Amino acid sequence: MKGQTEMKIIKIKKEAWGQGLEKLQSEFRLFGPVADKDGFEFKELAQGQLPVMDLGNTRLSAKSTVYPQTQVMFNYTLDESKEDHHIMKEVDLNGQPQAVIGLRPCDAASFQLVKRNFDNPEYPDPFWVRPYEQSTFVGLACDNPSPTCFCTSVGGGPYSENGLDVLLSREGEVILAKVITEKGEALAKAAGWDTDADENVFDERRDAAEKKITAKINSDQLKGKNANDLFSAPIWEDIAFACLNCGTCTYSCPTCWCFDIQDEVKGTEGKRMRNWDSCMYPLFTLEGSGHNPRPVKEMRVRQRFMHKLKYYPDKYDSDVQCVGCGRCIDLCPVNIDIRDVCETMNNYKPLKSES
Amino acid sequence: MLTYAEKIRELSAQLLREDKVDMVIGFRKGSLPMSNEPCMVKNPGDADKLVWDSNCGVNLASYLTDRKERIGIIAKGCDSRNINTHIIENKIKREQLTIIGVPCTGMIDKRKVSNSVDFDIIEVIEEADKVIVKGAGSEQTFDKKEVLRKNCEVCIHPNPVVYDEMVAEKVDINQDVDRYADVREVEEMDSDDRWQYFEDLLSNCIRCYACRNACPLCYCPTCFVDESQPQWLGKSTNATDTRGFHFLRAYHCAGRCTDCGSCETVCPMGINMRAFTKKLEKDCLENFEWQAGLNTEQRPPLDSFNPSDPDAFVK
Amino acid sequence: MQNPYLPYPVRIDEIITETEDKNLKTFKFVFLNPEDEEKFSYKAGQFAELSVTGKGEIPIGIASSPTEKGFVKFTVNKTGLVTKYLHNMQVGDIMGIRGPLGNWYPWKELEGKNVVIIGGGFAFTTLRSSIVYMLENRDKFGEINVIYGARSPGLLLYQEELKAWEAAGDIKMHITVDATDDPDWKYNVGFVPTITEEKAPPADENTYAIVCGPPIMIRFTQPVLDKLGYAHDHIINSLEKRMKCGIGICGRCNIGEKFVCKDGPVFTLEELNNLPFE
Amino acid sequence: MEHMGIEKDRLHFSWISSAEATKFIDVVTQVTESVKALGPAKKFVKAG
Repeated sequence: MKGQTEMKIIKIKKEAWGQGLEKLQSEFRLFGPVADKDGFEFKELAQGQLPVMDLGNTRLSAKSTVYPQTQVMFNYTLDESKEDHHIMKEVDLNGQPQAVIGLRPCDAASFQLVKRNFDNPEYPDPFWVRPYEQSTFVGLACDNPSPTCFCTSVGGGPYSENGLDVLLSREGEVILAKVITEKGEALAKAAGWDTDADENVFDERRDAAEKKITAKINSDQLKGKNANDLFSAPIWEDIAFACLNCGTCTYSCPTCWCFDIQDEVKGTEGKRMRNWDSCMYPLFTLEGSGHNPRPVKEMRVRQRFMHKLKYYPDKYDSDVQCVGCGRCIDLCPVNIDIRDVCETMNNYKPLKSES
Repeated sequence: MLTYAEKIRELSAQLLREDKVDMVIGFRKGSLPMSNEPCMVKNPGDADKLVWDSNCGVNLASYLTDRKERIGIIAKGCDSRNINTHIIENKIKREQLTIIGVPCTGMIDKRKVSNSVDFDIIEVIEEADKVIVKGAGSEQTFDKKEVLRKNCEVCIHPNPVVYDEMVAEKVDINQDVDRYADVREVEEMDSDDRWQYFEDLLSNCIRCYACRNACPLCYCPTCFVDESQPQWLGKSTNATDTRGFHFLRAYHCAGRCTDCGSCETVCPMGINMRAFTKKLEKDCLENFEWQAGLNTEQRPPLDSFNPSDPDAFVK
Repeated sequence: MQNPYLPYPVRIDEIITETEDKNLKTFKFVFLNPEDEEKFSYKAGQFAELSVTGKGEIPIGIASSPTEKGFVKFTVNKTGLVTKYLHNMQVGDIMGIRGPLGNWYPWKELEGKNVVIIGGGFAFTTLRSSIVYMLENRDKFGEINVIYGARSPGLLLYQEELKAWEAAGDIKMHITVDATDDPDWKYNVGFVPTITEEKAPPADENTYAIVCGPPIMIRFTQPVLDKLGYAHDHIINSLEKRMKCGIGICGRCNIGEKFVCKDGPVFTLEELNNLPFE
Repeated sequence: MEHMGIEKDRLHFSWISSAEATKFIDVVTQVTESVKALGPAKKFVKAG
């Protein structure tokens, strides 16, 4: 992998952690989990604010650090006395470098899945790619995965380094940092973290953490199935019945990337922006003619699962578009469980099978 | 609770077997502790899947909107009131329905339980009035009334107001509850504090509209917030637009809301948007002696006129 | 990195009301920066996002042909927020176009072949582009048949051009309307599928059909083409979906794993047969 | 509106017949004055 460095493990004591982060703030915008009402979320850290590192995963994913829910793309003026009226002007995307501290390996891996969409060869999306390139990801290994975590069955793990520049592992007050990339090394240097650790406990801790993950999904049969068979399988009415089309699954999902583009004007000054959108909403696909290819919820629910578990793996010849963070399972108000849906799809056999 | 579930299964299987309904809408066992999944059962043999416990908070009236089949539906107090509202608003016909009433002893607030224990919950068991929460090597027991949803704590209509069958004797109603203590608290604030109160309340709203989509009253084909001609509200996470959404949605529910708590239950961020709807519910009660969905004969206050309607605000 | 969301600024040069119900207008745009015209190099069958500042964007098929220089043309049906606003704009107003987007009719493959164009209603825009393109390169194609219908004579697009093509005789025109009470109407009367059955040439290895129209027309034309023996890889469709980004990123216009905006809008029927029926 | 924290005096309701010119003037004057006294609205106003 490009930017890979020779593996190095650093020991960071409590004071050095706080001091280091403070030092980083002169160079980086820092994001990390902070308390928010009865949960916590990724937010930009204020000067001297420490990220919460000793609780479970954030309610929403870390995707907003690169891909905020509302993002201005262009500004313009409708004032005809100005020379450039009605012409779109790109917002400045060359912001300060940023570092995301304390994201879990599942969220880190999600950026790698989403990258295929935004950083595609034909039309790389600057509004995603630039913030992504400016980010250093400092992950926190999960020693206490939650009962709905199933990262290990989708190619990840509580100590997975995929998509991370640095991986942290906590033990009491001491943090061990495994430097993975050159970006990570630069960050550690800027923070002044330079005490080599005496031993490598990562492998040992990884094995212990992985053993704690009991939830899993089976998607091994999906590759070989025909998308049209799954699409027309008589399984969707039952799967979708309870769904309220609330979209919570898509908003909380680290790998859901769909968006809408909207213009907003105040006085003569306008902006074009994009906002997260969701395939759960009927308006998502409603055409100008009034025709809607997905008018009923069964179709929308099917789209969500087919996209994640079948279209994406087929399109990119990869694993499923899911990192096993379990958020959609925890947050679904009617208990639609992607593990069960995946199982149903995985086991589905078309009635008139040709074999 | 077991008897409730048994009775529900028996009645449902019978309705299906005798071809009195095409489907029964109820709950099946969820994949997580404190979760059940709304489902429909079409074959008498599948009626065994139906369950009933204190995790059936989702309002099943939401699943009736514009359905054409003959439907058996399991209804607790609030569900039954929303079924009546649906009938008044022509969203379903009474003749289509066979209502299996469930006297409700209140639903558990999953979030409250999760926040009250410091371990990952693996199993939750209900025994009489106790809720036993189990984690890996840990266990904690609560009185059920400690972990009820907020709307259930102050519910005065736990028994179905309309039904064809009942699965058990009606439960006693606690009429002494102070239903509006929380609303009064806000009413007593000055203007700026009230503004701030709602500002804080909505600060983490992600505009996912789960509250609207779960609400049995919100069945408009195109919600005002999604309209583009005219575009009433912006679509970003702007605080003014967010407040505009919640505020207007509450108004659209005025005189119709049964305080079933679905909106709050489903909110991924745990926002208590009942703070809006409950004020209107209180006003309807105080000004028009109205509680939504108690019967299908009376028209709701906002679509009927009475010379005695209060009008002191008109100068 | 070229920002794929940034529209090229254009000025409205001419507005033509196409149909008697005034719901369809053709807009002729001129690029504010002449070098943008070069960047906006397109092929017949592609589309672009028309960007109206303050209102939003709409995906519209390009109606002008790559052989027509100095401007681009789009015919827009008045339906939603953006199109209603656009219909009220004036010559001289500044807006944007973003593209060209999507794929095009397979011109390489069609060279030396017979082409039957079957169109209905206002979906004739990229077909106009194609006809003009083929006429400019007439020697590269075999026999060209055009079957084009609308509900009534007043709803046909590009009426002057249709007459001119009919008169010139380089291509076989079969104009039709569903019904008319105009005693002077000298063309066909009947639905597009019926006229297709009567007029379309028999299928062979060298004949391709390009079909573009409302879903109902496509549904009823299909069996006719099957009857005439057209192979599914010789039937070319252009599809519509709600689109936003136009570049396969925003996620809404997929059919299975394909995005209509980027992998389409042009698909052969054979390709569509292998995708979920959405 | 009031419950949500909008100043009470920003919203007025009145029933005025087309024949009641004087009442109309009085009400409009009173509304204008009470709103002027409050100053520009800061709540429920969207920042640019």
